Amino acid sequence: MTGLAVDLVFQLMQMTLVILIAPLLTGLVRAVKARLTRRRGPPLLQPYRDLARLVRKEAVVADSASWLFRTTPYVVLAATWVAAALIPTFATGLLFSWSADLIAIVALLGSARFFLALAGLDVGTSFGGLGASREAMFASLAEPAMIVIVFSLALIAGSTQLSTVAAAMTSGVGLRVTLGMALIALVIVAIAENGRIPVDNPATHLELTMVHEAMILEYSGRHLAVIELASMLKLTLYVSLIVCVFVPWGIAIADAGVGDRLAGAAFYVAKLGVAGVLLGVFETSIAKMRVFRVPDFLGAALMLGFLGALLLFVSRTLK
Amino acid sequence: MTGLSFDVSHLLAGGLVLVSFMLLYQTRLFALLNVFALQAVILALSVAWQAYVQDAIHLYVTAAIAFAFKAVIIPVALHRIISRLGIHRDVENVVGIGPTMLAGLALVALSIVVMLRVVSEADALAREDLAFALSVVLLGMLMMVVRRNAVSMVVGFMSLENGLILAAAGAKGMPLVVEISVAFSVLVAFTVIGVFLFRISERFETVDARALEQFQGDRL
Amino acid sequence: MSGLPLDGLAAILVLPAATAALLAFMPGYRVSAAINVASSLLTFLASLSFLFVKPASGDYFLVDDLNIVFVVLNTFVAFTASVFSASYIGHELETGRLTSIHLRFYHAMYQALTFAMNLALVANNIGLMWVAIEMATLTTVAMVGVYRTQAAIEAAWKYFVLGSVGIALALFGTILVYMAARPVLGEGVGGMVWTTLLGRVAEFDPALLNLAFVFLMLGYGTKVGLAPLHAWLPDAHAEGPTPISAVLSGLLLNVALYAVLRFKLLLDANARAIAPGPLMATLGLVSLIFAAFMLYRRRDIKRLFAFSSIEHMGIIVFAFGMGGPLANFAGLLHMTMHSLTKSAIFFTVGHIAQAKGTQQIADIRGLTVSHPALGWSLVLGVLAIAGAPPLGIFTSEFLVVSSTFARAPWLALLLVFGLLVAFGALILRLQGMAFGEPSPGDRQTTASTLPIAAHFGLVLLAGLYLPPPLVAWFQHVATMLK
Amino acid sequence: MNLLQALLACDAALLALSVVAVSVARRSGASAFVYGATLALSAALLAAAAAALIGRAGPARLTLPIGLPWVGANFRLDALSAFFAVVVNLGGAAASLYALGYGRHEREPARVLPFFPAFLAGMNVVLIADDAYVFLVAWEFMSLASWALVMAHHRDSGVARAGFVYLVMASFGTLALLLAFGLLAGAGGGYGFDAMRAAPPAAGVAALALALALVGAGSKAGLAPLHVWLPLAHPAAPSHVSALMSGVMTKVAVYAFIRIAFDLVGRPDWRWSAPILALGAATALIGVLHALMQTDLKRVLAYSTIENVGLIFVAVGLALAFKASGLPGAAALAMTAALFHALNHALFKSLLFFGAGAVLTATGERRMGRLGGLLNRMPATGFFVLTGCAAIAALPPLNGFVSEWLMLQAILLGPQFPQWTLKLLTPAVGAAVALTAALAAACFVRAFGIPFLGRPRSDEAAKAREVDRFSLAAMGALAALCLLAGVFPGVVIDTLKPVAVAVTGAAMPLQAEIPWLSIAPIAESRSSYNGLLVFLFIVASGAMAASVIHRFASDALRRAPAWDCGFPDSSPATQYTAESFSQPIRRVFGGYVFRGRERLDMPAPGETRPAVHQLVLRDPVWDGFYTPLGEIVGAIATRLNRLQFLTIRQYLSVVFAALVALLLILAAWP
Repeated sequence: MTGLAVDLVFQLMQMTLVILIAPLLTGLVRAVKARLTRRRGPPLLQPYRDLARLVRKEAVVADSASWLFRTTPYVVLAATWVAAALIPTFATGLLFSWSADLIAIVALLGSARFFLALAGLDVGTSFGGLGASREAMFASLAEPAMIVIVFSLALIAGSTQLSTVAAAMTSGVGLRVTLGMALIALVIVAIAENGRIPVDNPATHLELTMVHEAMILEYSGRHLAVIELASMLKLTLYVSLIVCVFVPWGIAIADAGVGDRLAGAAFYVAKLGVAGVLLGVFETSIAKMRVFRVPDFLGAALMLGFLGALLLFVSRTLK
Repeated sequence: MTGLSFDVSHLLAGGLVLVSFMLLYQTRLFALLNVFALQAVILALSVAWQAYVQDAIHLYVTAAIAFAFKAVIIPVALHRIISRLGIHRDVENVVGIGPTMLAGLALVALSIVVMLRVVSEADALAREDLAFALSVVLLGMLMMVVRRNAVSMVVGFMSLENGLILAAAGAKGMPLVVEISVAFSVLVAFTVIGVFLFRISERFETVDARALEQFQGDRL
Repeated sequence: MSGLPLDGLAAILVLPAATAALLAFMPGYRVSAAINVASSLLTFLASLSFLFVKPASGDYFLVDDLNIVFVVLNTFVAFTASVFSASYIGHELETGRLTSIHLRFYHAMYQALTFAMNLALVANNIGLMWVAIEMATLTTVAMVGVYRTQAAIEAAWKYFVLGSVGIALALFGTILVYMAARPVLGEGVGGMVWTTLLGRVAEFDPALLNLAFVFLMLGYGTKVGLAPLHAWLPDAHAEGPTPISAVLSGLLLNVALYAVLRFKLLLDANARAIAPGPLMATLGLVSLIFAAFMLYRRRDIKRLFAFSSIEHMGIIVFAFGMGGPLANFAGLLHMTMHSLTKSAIFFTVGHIAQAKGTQQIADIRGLTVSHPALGWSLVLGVLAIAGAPPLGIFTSEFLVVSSTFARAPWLALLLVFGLLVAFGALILRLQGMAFGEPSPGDRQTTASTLPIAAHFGLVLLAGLYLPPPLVAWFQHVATMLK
Repeated sequence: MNLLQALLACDAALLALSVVAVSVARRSGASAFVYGATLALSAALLAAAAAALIGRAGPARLTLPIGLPWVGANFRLDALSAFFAVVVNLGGAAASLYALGYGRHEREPARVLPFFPAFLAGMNVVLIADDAYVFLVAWEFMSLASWALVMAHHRDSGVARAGFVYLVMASFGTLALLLAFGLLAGAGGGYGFDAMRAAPPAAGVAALALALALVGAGSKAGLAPLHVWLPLAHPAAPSHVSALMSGVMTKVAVYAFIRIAFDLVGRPDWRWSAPILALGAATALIGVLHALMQTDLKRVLAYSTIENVGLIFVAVGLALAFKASGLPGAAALAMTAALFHALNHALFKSLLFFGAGAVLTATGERRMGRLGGLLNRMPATGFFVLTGCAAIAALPPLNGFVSEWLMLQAILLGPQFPQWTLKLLTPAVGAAVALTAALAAACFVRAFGIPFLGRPRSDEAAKAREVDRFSLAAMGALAALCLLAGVFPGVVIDTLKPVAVAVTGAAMPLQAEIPWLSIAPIAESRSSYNGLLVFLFIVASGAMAASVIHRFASDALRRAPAWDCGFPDSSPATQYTAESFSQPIRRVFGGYVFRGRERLDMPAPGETRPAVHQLVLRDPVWDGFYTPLGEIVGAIATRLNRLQFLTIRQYLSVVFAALVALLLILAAWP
């Protein structure tokens, strides 16, 4: 019972950690990009301030909006957060980790996107529809790519259970070409899913280039805050997913001592920092592509993932 | 059966086939009718001969019917129809005479070939007779097919029937020959009456069989 | 002539003959119609007596399990058709398509036809059978032409010429059979008695038998309406009075089919002769597929169903051609069901033609709206004839197809192909006639719907439940047919 | 009286009801009576079937002295039949309940009432038939009844064509099944299923029979390329019938295939599964892509039915392959996935068709281009439809996700195949399934967003009213079931256990033993999912976030005109439409799948005519196969038709030719 209690505590810790650290990660990326473009840029903690400000404002809702428009932000946040909670950030074998596996995580993010797209259509403006339809197109390619990546990971680790996967990775499966493919594919998917350059530009409000921003154009006040928080959380989620699968070193294996877990947490934060810097560098070093180039971009991810899965299907069988 | 009787019946049967050929190359309706009358006479003779050979009385009846009906009544009737209706007097062929004759020859050959396969017949007579009868039948049908006028079609039908009677008569002791010949005379009568009907009811100015198909049911 | 003391056999022959003679001198069509019905009913009852006491067969007449099926079916449909015609034909008088003198002729001919068909069915002497079938042909010719319109006379003429040629061919075949029999059976009547022939046929000359069968198949096949000998059938159906169309499809075709079957049995019994099965199966299949395609371009509703008769005759002949207990059973069942269904359909069509005042399919629309009863019975009938369960024809088609596929897959595939093509055509026309905006013309009809109901009732029953005695009977006949 | 007898009695009652309905159909209150009766009877059937499924009684047999004389009418109730009977009558009961309200708006009840019970009876009898004859009679009867229901609105444009195509395809399928049974029965005519089980055919014959069964059942289920009738016929029928046809009748077809493939043809061969897998995947993709392009709400749903049928066949094919490769456990998993998805699809597809029917009643519109903003006008309907859309888009924690998750788990067992073909085929199929799922999500964002969200695009939509209580009750019940099946999947899986055992000879591990109601297909370390926890997490965290914000920060709210980046346009015409929403996806896939062409007719300056932007989508299946087929038949018919108009002389020559030909044959005979 105490074990259970401890697990519960750590699970809650992990959930709070990700949601607390998410804005910081975004802030870090922004800061890095500002530095690289010779701007001073906003301070690291600016995202927290933005959120706080937005939350305090009154929310303005379009006349034509329905109840769906107002509930969507919370649904999106909840789905993303639950997905994030399932990812072993600093310790595997978390309490809830077996309540859903990688496929479920993908599906949870999918439901978040589903409702966001609906919200985009709800007000009945051209931009909302534009964002929703483009998002749907991206997703229709990104999701299958994600699934085939899951295939490869599952076949390597012999499980779709993320904790098991991470554990298997730490136990050292060695370097494999399929892993490389999966990594590249996963990065591409992550970029697309989070609406980063070159797929989308989180900073723009230039009509023709908006995708994610266009969907949430009508949001304001606390609703906007919740959605922003959710997207920050999503970024963190993907980063920690990549981290825990491909650089799992230092992660605390299940039933590890408290010390290990704290160490794991430290490791984790460090990894996030590195990843954030890398992302910033990447984004500044590349230009945004046309909307109808994106399918090719994602198609590449799909192909890579599929290739990897195919190799594994013919090369090995599950225990 | 003696050789003589064999030869006679053979001769008559052969004559029947010959006349069928003559029917095929007639170009005038009247001539056609005369030739047909001739065929009917020969048929009557051969049936009578069969009656004598098999001394089967009922065959005499058949012969009589054949003579009276086909050699006299029908030709006369058709003569009158033609003159009454003022049908133009020459036979319209679909196929030229030459090809028709060739086809006829082929048919005769075919019927002989088919009959030659018959092995068990004790006396060759019936077999030969059958071969001739079959060729008469086929020639009659050929005539119905290659001629346009209703009259020549009727004639063709009747010569076909002559072949049947020949076969029936040739079949020793076949019952119902008389009945059958009567039944057939009825058929023929219907045909002729049919031709009359169309004239009387003033529906067709000509008995050209084409006129009978002016109305085409559900043509598109 | 075995016992002409009044047994059922005598009854089914004498009754119609006598009535025909009577009706020929009977003025006033109502009375004659009534007599017509009564006599048909009595004939039917008399034929039922066969089921209990089978008359002894002689040189001229034969009553065995095979033709009892045909006789009973024939007399029954003749009866229902007479009921329908009694209620229908008056309308023709009103509309002036017929005069009372024609009606007298019509009724007399009706009975004469019944007589001829019964005679053909019970004849044991192949010559007698031939005479009877010729007579049936002539009577129907007369009835097809009874309207004396140009179209009717053309149809009658076409029917007459083609029919006579068929008759002639059949006669030649009959003579050949005798010739084949003579060396074995000696001269005299014996050579034409079917039962005697069947006894010794094994010793006959095969070549003559083959030749004979070719002529008989073509001769009687013309009557059955097998493609390519079918040309007379659609016109005769379309231009004659509707009750006659029903009789033609429901009865006359069966009679001719019966003749073919008898001679098939003869050939089957001679090992050295060519097997008749393949020839029949081929002709049947050709008729089926040909008729199926012809259905698509029909404009006249009665012609449509005439072609569907050709199609079904094709199926039946195919089944008998395939042989084997299952296929023969299916063939018998299919023949029965087709007679009932098709005649019922023609009754319905008669009503429709009266109601809409036309036979053109294009002018018949939305029947289920304007005349619900008629429309839905048309739907039922077409579905039945198209082989939809739970109606009888589905059962027989089920048996034919499934039994064939196990033996000759390719034939079965062709069969199924034909069925499907025909199905498509029938449904296409049906939807046009039964659904959509109704076309003008909503006269109420005089004729009675009783026969339709009776027939469909039987067909539906057969689809759900076949009484064991009937099944046993059919199975026995099926084994008899090889 | 055992359960089988009970089922038969209810079916008989349904038939009797349809006969009664003929006579009373025109009276007022007839529809209430008929649908009430069907509701009661379906409920009874449902109870009996469920009892049979849960009671796990051995197969019950019954023979009636009707049908084929020497075979009789055989009936058999085993786990498989029971499960599908549950599915069918669940849908039937829901449809009846819905129709209690919806049926009132029927223009010509006399064309619907008699056939509705007959349709239900037909489907039920197919499931318990135990010989080929009864099976086919019931099968075709089901088709005919549904055809009559499709023709109910025979005056509307396009209905006649739909009915024609439907009936011809149905009869094609029946004939294919007939041939299959003919093969299995053999020349002896052993039409009883027991006889077929007793004498399994040789491998080649079995393969042929299976192919025929695939064609026959597939044409009814909507398997590409035999699916063309489905999007025509399903929308044409009244909505509660569409729900039955889409949600339930396709399942009957699936049943037929499983029955033949796993029960009657004997030992399976892995080669058979490859085409099934390929066809299933192709069907799923084609279906969902077409669904994305449709602008008629009910056609969207019909095409998505094709997609789901494809998914089910993928799972069935996997089960067949695993069984043939001697992996019963995996086979059980795949089969469970298939059955689970069949159940789910029955639930949410019926729900969605009910929703479409409600929209139709409220606005008289099916075209999405004329709808919009309905969520404000019909909140309850909107909510239920939203649930259905989320479920069919496979979003956790709803039921659609669970079955697709099981499917993916089964695919992940692909490496165990000994055959290279399957090793290579499985991941491809998996990718196709994933792609389908993603596209389905997009499709239902569109299918819900365009009609229910945004601003009304027509007055009808603006004036829509919420529908009656019965309809709402039916939709609500189905929505609740979607949620329950998603939250407690373990229960469903355990209920399916006897079916899986009967069909594949093995079963998934008992889920009830796994703590906290989570499910694990093979082992918990491999993969597990807990719908309940996910559901609770989402609710809890969402509620927490909301309450915290409302408590400690502002909860002030102001209504204002839409901002729309500073250029708000009052006209609803400026909204994204169904077409424009799917335009990006069309540009990605459309080229291959639809040969889509966009024609822009831009008037020169000064011209007064409006600019026209036209979109032309074609269906390659129609263009490539069905249209030519129809043309060929027509051409042959026209050719042959000339033979009808020859002269007597020409007819005589035909007869003459036939005679001479036969004589020649005789002459040439050896």
